[in-house]
Amino acid sequence: MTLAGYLIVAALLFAVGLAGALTRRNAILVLIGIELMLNAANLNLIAFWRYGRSPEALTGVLFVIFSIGVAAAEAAVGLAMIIAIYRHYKTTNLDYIDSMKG
Amino acid sequence: MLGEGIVRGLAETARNFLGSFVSKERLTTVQFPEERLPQAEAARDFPFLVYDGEDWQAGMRCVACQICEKECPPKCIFIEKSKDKKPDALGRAQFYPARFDIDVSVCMSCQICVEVCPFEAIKMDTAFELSTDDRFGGLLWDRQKLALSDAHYHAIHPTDAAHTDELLAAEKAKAEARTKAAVAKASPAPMPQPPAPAAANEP
Amino acid sequence: MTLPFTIIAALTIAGAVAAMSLRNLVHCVLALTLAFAGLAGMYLLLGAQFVGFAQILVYIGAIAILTVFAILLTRGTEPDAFLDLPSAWVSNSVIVAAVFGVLVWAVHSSPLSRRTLPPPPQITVRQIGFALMDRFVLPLEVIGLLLTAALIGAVILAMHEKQAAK
Amino acid sequence: MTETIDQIFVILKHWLVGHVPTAVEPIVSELLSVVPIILLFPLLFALITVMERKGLGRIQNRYGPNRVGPCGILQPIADGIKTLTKENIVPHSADKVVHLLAPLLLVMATFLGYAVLPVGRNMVAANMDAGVLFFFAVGSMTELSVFMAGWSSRNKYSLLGAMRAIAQMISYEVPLILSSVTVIMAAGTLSTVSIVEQQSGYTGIFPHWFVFTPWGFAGFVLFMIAATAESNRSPFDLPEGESELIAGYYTEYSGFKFALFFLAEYLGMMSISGMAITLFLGGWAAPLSFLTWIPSYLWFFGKLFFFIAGFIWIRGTLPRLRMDQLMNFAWKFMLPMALINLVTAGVWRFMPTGILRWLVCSAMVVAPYVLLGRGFMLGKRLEKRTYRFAD
Repeated sequence: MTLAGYLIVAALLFAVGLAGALTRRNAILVLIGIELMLNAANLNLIAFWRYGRSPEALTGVLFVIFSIGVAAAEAAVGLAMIIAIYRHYKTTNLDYIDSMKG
Repeated sequence: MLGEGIVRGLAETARNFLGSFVSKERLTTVQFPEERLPQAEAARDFPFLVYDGEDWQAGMRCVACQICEKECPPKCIFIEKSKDKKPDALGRAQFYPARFDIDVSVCMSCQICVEVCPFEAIKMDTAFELSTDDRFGGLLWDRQKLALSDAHYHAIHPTDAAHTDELLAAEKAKAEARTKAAVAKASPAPMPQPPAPAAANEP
Repeated sequence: MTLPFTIIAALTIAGAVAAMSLRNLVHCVLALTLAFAGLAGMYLLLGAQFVGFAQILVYIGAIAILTVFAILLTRGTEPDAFLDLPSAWVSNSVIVAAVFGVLVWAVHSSPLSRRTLPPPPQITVRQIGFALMDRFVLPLEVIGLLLTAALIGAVILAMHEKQAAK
Repeated sequence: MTETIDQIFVILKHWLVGHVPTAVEPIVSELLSVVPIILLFPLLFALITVMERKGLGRIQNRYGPNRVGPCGILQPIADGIKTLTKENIVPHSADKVVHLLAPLLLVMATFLGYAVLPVGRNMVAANMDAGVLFFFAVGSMTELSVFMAGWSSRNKYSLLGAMRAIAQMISYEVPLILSSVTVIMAAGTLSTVSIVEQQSGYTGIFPHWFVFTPWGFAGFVLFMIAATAESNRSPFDLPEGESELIAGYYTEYSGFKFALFFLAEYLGMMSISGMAITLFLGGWAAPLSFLTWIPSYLWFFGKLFFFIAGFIWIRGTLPRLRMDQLMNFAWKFMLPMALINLVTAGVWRFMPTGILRWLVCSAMVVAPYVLLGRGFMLGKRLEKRTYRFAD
């Protein structure tokens, strides 16, 4: 089992997340796409940590732990924002939320 | 103090739990099919037809006057009057029901048939375990199934039955007095029809 | 390719694709939890037990549930959640294909990626705890601060309208 | 001799594993750990149902089930046959796949929790380094299956019940984990086996259980309250309140799937009780030093029985809470208490052993309890309730 396998899975995950975030118009699904991309990055970090020269340093693992913490904060704030926007515009479709277009 | 009430409640339930093992009077449950609570005297379920004496056909009090059939709110009584007559308890010739059916699946136990019956012929039974696997015929009771003896009536509703007996005895006495008076007068002509039906037809 | 890795990778990718392509939003989130669970499985395969369990606890236990709540609180207005501009579809596909191509090219051209699995390191939770309290204490404090700020911020954002209505 | 009886299942397992070819040895070894769990705990579930029904009956001055078998002991078999032969009804508009998956996922998640519970000396299915974290991680998966059940039924009662259940579980997960963090801090490990080993010593005849410290006792009480809420037991059973939500998220389930929900509820109750035993009550350790000759697994199951009886007793006593009371209790009482308890555990760790440590830490737990309790009861009129029309 080589490192490439994990990296390809992570790349696929990232591409799927990116495609979703670009294509879907529902704000919640865009957020889900971003979550997926973040997870792909986490997978990369863990894979590099495991295949790296000094796994005892634990840098990869701790980076992922912090990243999960950040993702939790991001999801909480992001979803709160979506709910606040929904209250205002009565939609979560990003195409209709365009009052700051200028 | 928070939690005080919880502790008190727990103590109460613990007392119940342990008490139910030591004192039998705490447990109010009656183990039904084996043990039974005595029925209240005023209990009522579905109507039955009272007969006097031993033979249910001879002693049937019902004269097929069809008042109950007309009064029954859910219309669950079906009566067919007989063509001939038979003597009743007082010895007078009366019609009798050739057919008397009660659909107990329709009956609502309102007791109106009992209230209106002028002959004290229909009363409320107390039997309640009546389930049957025959959905259509099993709950349509014919006159044979409905006929129950006066003794049974006395057994289930003693007070009520005593009162009924008094009424019937008074009736009988009245009828006898009238017969005696008729004999004493010795008038050959038949009596005019009295207004009250219970006051008896001329024998 | 070992069998557990293949199964878990297939489940993860399938979950992610389903999450991004299904019509029903709740189905999307349920598929997403499958992808998250698959990722947790991958972390376990890679010997990162603590991270794997943290992934389940945070992503499945909290983020998926939070997303579901958000969907139930906001749904019912949009008939079709997909982009309806053909030109945007084309440009999006190009972007995604380009990103994926670059990533795969980078993976394949790197000599690092052909490295085989080294013997598993002896990592205990104790070591992670010591590292968190020792070398990484500043990031830990910052994360704590960030989470507190996010908590307060989320509450204020979600409560704002209600307060104004009163 | 006592050693042999104590380890009999471990020896048996080793003996059995020694007789299979080496290729399948790990699989057989795992199977021999998993199959007893999957067999034993559902059996316990069956016993608990009849125990609960009889116990509740006695609390309410009734007999409880006493028809099937001697004293009604075979009642669970009758119940099982009844549920298995019932028709499996799926609502017409339900999401069929999710509707099917929800109970399966729920039972799977609750069973997974047993993997890290040490039910006896050397008797644990998986001695994981992050065992406690694993337990709470799979515990949090139940929320998702509850949501799946409620949402896929397409029934507003189910959805409301599921939403209530999730809100309740998330709220009470915080004090649950925080109160167990005290033990993790004191033991310095996340492995359940090591936590039990740390509590297995004795001072005189008394054991070193964490419950016999001020923070341990407070943590234990908080943990049990949160565990009651987490397993949706009365008085926190409002997600499935029969009188308000007609059984909540499993309204639309029947037959075997309903039985699975029922099973999962009791399995969850048992597993979280097992976790409380592991964290606070010394796991399989004997409560007094001269009782160590009794096999360790008997001690574990004895303590489990004690906990289940407690759950039944609580259920027979307390009325159901209201939603706002539930949330207030979680966030305004449980959470501050758990946080203060965390600090207390730290103080206990760093103070020298002695009477002073006991005094300080007890004060640190009792004072907030009294104050928070006062604050919690403030503004509540608790006089005898009067009814306008009934009297």
